[in-house]
Amino acid sequence: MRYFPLTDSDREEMRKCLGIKDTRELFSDIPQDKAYYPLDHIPPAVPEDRLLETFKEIAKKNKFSEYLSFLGGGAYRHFIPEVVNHLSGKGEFVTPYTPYQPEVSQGSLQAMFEYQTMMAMLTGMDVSNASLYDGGTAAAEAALLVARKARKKNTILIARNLHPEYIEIIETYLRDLVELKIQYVDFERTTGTVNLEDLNKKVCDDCAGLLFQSPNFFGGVEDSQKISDILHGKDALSVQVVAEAMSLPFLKPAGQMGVDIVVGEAQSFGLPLGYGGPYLGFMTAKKDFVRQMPGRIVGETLDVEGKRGYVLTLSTREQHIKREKATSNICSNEAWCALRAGMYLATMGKTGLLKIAKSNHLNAAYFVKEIKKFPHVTVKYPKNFFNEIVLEINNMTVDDFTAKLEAKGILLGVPLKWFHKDYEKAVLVNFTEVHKKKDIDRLINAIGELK
Amino acid sequence: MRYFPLTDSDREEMRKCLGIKDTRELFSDIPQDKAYYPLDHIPPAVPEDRLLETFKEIAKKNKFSEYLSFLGGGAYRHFIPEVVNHLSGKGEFVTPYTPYQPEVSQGSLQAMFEYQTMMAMLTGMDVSNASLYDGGTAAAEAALLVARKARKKNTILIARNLHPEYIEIIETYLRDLVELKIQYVDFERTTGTVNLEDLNKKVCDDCAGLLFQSPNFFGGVEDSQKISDILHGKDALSVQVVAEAMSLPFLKPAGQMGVDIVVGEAQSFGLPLGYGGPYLGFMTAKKDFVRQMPGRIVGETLDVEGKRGYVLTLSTREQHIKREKATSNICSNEAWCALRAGMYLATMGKTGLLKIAKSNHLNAAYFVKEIKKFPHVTVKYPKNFFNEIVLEINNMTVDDFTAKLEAKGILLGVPLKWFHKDYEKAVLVNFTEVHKKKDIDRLINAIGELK
Amino acid sequence: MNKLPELIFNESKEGKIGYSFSETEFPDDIISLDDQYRRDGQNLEDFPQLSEVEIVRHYTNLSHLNHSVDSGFYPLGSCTMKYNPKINEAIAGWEEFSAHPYAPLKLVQGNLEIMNTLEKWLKDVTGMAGFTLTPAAGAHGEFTGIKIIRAHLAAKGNPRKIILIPDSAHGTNPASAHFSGYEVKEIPSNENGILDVASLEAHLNEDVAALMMTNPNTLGVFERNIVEISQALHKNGSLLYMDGANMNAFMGIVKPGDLGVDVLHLNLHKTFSTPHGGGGPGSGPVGVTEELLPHLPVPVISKQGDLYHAAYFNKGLGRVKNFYGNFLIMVRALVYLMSIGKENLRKVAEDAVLNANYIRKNLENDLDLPYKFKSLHEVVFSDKGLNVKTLDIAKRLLDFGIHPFTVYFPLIVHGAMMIEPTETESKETLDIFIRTMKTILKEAAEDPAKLQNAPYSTPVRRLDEVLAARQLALKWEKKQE
Amino acid sequence: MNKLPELIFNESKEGKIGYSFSETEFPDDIISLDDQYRRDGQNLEDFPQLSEVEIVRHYTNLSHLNHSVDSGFYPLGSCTMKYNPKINEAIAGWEEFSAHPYAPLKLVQGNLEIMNTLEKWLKDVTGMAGFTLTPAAGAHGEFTGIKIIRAHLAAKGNPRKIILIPDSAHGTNPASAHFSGYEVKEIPSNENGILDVASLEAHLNEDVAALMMTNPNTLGVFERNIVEISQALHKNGSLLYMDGANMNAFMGIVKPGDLGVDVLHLNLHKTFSTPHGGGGPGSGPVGVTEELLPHLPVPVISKQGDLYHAAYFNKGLGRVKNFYGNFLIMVRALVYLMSIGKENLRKVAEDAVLNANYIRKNLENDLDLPYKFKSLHEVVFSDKGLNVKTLDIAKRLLDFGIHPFTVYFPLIVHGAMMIEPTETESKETLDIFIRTMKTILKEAAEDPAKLQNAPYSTPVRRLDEVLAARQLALKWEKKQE
Ligand SMILES: Cc1ncc(COP(=O)(O)O)c(C=O)c1O
Ligand SMILES: Cc1ncc(COP(=O)(O)O)c(C=O)c1O
Repeated sequence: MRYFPLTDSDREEMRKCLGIKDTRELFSDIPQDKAYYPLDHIPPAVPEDRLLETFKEIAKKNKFSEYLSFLGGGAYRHFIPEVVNHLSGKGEFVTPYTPYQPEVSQGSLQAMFEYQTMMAMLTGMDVSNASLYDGGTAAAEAALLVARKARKKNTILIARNLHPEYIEIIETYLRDLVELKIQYVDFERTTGTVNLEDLNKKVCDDCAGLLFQSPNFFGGVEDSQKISDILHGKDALSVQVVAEAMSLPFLKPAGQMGVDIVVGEAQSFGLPLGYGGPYLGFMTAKKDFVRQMPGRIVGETLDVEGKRGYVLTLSTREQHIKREKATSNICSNEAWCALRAGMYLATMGKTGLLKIAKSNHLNAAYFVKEIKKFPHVTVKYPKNFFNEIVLEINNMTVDDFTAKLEAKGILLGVPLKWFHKDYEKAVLVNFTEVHKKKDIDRLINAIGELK
Repeated sequence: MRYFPLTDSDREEMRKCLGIKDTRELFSDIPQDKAYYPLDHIPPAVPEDRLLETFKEIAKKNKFSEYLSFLGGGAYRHFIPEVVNHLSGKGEFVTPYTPYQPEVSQGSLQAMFEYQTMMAMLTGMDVSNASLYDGGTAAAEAALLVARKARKKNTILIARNLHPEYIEIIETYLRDLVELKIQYVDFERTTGTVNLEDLNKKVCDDCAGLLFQSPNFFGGVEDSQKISDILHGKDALSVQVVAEAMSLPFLKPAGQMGVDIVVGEAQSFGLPLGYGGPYLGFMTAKKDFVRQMPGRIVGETLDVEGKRGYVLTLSTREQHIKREKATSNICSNEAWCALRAGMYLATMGKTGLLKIAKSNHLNAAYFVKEIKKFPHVTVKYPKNFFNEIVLEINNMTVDDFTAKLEAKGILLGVPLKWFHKDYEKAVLVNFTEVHKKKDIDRLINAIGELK
Repeated sequence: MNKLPELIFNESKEGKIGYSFSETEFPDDIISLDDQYRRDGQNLEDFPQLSEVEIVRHYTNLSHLNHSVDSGFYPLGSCTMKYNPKINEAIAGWEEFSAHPYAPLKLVQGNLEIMNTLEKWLKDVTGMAGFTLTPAAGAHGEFTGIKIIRAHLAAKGNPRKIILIPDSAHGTNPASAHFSGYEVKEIPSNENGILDVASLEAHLNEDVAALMMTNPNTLGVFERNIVEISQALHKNGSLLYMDGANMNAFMGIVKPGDLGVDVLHLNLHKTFSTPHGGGGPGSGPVGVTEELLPHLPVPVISKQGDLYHAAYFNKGLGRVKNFYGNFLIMVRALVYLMSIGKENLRKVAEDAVLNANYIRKNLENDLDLPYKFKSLHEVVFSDKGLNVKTLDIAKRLLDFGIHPFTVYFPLIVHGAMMIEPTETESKETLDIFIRTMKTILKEAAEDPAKLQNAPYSTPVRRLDEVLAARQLALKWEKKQE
Repeated sequence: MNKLPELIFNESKEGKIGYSFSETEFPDDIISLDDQYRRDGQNLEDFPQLSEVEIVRHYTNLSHLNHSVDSGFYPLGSCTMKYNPKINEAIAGWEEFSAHPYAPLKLVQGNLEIMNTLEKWLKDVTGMAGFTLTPAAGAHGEFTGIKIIRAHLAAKGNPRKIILIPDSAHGTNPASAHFSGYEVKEIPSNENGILDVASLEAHLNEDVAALMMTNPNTLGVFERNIVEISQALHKNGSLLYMDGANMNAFMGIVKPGDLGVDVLHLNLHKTFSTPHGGGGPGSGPVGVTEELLPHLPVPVISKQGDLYHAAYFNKGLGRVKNFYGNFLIMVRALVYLMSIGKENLRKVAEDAVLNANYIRKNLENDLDLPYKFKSLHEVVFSDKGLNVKTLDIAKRLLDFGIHPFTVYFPLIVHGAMMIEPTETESKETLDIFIRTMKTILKEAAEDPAKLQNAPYSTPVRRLDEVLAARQLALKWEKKQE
């Protein structure tokens, strides 16, 4: 077997050195009635040639890539420059562990430090950690962070127009923490954005903070400033969740709108759809929060000769030091994804990023403008979106409508009835820079044909 | 443009430094009436996203990979382990020049030295060069080498059952070298192998040597020993050409059969079919010939501290020193292909290589054994082949026969009428380890259905 | 030749372009966003601007500063730094697998098949009744697993309050238990480094929800009382959680399910050869017994007739992660398992354990071995009796091109050196390591300062971690002119 | 950290396996080969046997010993070490392009389209009437080109005998002419490093088949008399061959076809960004005028209606290489040209020339500049007046992480330092290079031994090339015990 460098004679020699006859003796602590169970039900080894064939067969059963897709809702197809694939695929980046020995890990560490800087710039925040699992768990970690920071306050407000999966995850994370309560803040049915009145009503002395999403789950941009002002009025924290990181270069940075913490999903920065993972949770915050942050953080320092270098820092927050008192249980997270995001951001650069982000919006805006001509569909919130909109189907069920488009090779979007019973008629439609005008026109025409 | 690191302000600054206003001034030596011709007919730049689309469209026009192919004839589909792709794709191997500065090229140089060693082992020869363009040009270089070595002798014998393209290339190379003559040695129509009588007849005092191929173009193994004996009897050199390097581990090494020089095509060692290139010419020889060899050669040496290292050596053979008196005009050749071959050979290792080579033969042997049951086809030379055989079609034209198989998704092989008018009815059919029993059975059944 | 590359911000220059993408086909005037929400490049003034070749060089040169499994021995204990096969990476990179997670299920049957098959494999090698593949890493698996236990106990009427954890446990165990809403109680291991039933029983009461036990534990020792421990727990109405991060020690040798384990997590990025990526992404599937199946989080994948199905909503525990988890990591793990197969499954553990014991045997006269029970996949020495510290030896190893062992963990060992070679190391490599260790120990005896000032030949020398924590320079700042 | 890896033979061990492939399905008894032809592992006793991880480490560590374009500045003159775009590599790696060269043409229309399109591009940027893409490298192109000239002249009745070549030419030019059956006559360049018409005419007679002229020549200087030279040649019934390896200097600025060039070759591995691979594979297409078209070698690709066709046999010159040439290199070149496009075609040359002149300007007071005509894409200095040799400066550059210029070429310059930065280098890199050169020259003045003993920081120090040629250890030999 090519993955085993020991030869039979090595094994023999080593057994001799250990004074044993059979390697099995090394396992004698294991209940012998249970050890060395029969392996009959396990399939035999597949050699590399047949492995490739087998997986090609499996790959063929996936038909998704044959469709023109407008699916979004927290997972976005964006262009990835080939340099990112090439460079991030280098074995030297793929195969090290978490950089516990910084002297031989400066490659990963410096790249993470650069990533942290770019994420801080994009969100307008002071500090960034080096990654979290994904957007949903990052939001949950933010809820916990807010609770920790607020100490005596035990209510976490969650905007109802947060990504429904994120809400589910936050609920799972908080459910058993008896001292914490979740309260939901509603959104306006007319705009899809946070209902500020409801927020004003719900924000109370016990409120640690609010998690709201912008662009929200319906694609709409929230007034982070107003929201933050309301929260700060009650000494509560403002946490903006971002499920579509590509919005960051286009929208006013959270840091300039009173937000205290930004968390979310950065899959859009150089990670493939990957059927949902691995993705990249991120968290940036005002300086104040750094000692309460979860996850790795890289800091700059000097070596004994005064040379600049990077290390994991503030590890007293972490589980291996603080154990149950740590800021999070996280150990391995998504370092390589953050590396890729850093590569992606550096490659697109300031110019590319601003252009791409804008073209996401323009593509959506074009659709919104053009689709008006059809009375059988309605864009529910036709203003202040980023790259995603809610389309209501007026002349048939969503299932029928999407099935008909599917038959034309088009995946219209995510049916909102999966998540919200009030949205039986609605589909979340996403546009990114990978859509060309001709693709959007194809969609518009296909919709037109379903009158 | 992402490939230009100069910014407009850099350009401006640099022009200032040079005291010019317009970069065009740097081109003032160029006839100004012809310079800066209009570029209207040149297509505009294609951005990376559309580039991928465009080439995907082009790729779709290739249908070859949908067929079960038994094409060979000098280009062979063999399995390539993924490690070879991964490692050879490292930028550090792909992007250096010929290792003119050995102190910063030990990676490439050591890999070449290892390649040389393995090729020498495989052919049973003393020395190997570091690559030539391909099998055909390597054969031509060998013809020239033989002529150089033999000095006063001016006739080069070429076996008629050499790969027809190799013969064409040798002819092109030798045509204008007035002092050199080519004489052809015929092959036996009954066995496909070199006609030893004819060889005996043709070998003369003016004969510098013979180039024969084994396995020959029809797939048959030659008696290199007998051939070499005849040649040596007249003080002529024996040059064995190998178009299918995968035969090397399976067949008795040329070095043990009296052969002086081995040249050929090593594409089979880790290079994809690539529509014919880049491939890998190789040349190994007895020690005597090393100073007359073409191409780069790597040798071991020491640095000033006594540390082992590798350098290009014997460069006094080469064009940059000897100019028109060099052993060849070759400068860049196929270093990266040799690197891949070395990786391939090391990965397959002794065990893998012997097994794979044998399974090539067994696959062909199985076909030969099974196909006997059909009277409408005949294996022309059913003994002493390696992985390729000549199949004669008795019941219809080759064109009809192959077209009918093509309609069943099978490419039977290379029609020999392309090359030899005596072989109107014949097809060269190749089997490698990538064919499974089920593939060969499919071919046999399909042939059976064409009764 | 290896110079430290500049920070990318210092290499940046206004006007350089590293990307290439089609220009938008639409004019700005269709922008549909109020001005107050628009960004005009604020905070992005110093965002990197480099050409492609500069990007390539930047990261190529950074890559050369890393020690990695691809470049050398990496016996980091508890981390199972085995070789990460290239074929796994290649297949996981195929475009066909990279579908949208909300794609209609009939268009992603291949992906569902992969998850279903991997689940089957994991059940086969652990003896558990079912798995969730969703957790993103080991710690996430722990959290999920403890949550499952809580949900189960709660469903039975009382979630209880306490999770017992041996003092040798990985820090993620108490942290995960805590974040699952439990109080953590540490229990001491015995003089052999394992848990004995008596000391466990002393801690058992009706508040105890479960024991989280790493097996083999972080000393590399098999918890030989596991069956009795499980029985004691079950008698108390408590459950046994097994941290399976060290499954490499006995994959194919014994099934945790046969030992009375109720819940476990595996680290695909350890035992199942998926790469560590400099700190993730990983994948931490959780396996459970039959009775806990209803509490697995969504999504739950099943085969119904010829079609694969995913129950995506409103089941069991709810959701612990977006979408299906780290799917492309699962692809790698499945490729690995298929490559390994029946013939080799057991050899993974056998060679890993043989290698660890070989190191132990060859260094046990040179270093203090605090716990003397049989080692499985790793061996833990202590710096007791030496005139240098564990860290000094670790740093000195760097000069020999070897990545150090895990230092100062487990906490119960003074100056722990935790060495896990894995099965993908050759005897030659082990011999070099052993010889190097002896050389270093000799140096330590003769000239401790040599170790205390090490490393010497790394891209940077010993780094000041205290300074890093004090000055907290966590991002690049533009130098003020 | 970078230790020199052992030779792979010394890392090998009987019984190790690095491959994985299906076992044959057939028994040995169907072998159909006489015993006398069979090999039983002879000469393969010491063939490498390593596991996969050992292969990966071996080559990973070797890769770290190379300087490459991906890792730093590589201003090797005459070699055009420009950045090799990753997208070229990715696309050329697509399985669909890797068809068998004898596949029925209707199954490989995509490949034929690629070659046809590339040919069209090359015609457009050179002004030549047609191209063969078959030659494998520059030298192979020269050989093919001269053969075409010979065939053409022969067809007209007399192949003639002599090829004239300026003394500044690359060694491949005389060698290629020689192997095409011609006698080579060297003609001197004038004091400005270029050829003047008068001195050419002095050499012209009815034996002269052609002049091979590199343009811009190897001094980086445009042969400004080229039009008159061409006229003089044509008047003499001779042809003008242009070595277009330096086409990077004026791609998009002027078409050689407009200057009276009859035949030229291009180096796709220089001007067209395909990688050098440590010494190939390259591709050296040859372009010709209308009247030479009949003499192009096979295969000749054409479009007939909607279908592409390849005339594979019995045409023109015959065959110079197997199959279609280095096809996958052509794919890369076409990707590059399409990426560059009209907007940037000219900028390639402009930036390349600007960069070379910037270096010249900044070093011309520090180094002797033997020829003072305008430089295009490269500048050649001499070591005249220094108290160290060119080689010493070159070796010292290695310590600064910079690959040296080409040394001692062209031969007409004493201690030549031939510097070609290319357009893919930044001003920052040039400035570092210039500063480093000044530092080194200062060192040379103060302490020449420092340079003469350089390099110091490379994986090996200065290597003994004489010893290599004397001892001729050209392969690994097993150490005798
Ligand atoms: C024993 C043990 N448990 C749990 C973990 C946590 O795994 P992860 O880093 O994937 O969260 C580790 C990893 O270091 C471990 O060694
Ligand atoms: C001017 C010139 N001509 C010809 C060549 C030969 O090209 P190749 O190395 O591809 O054979 C070179 C390459 O060094 C060159 O610089």
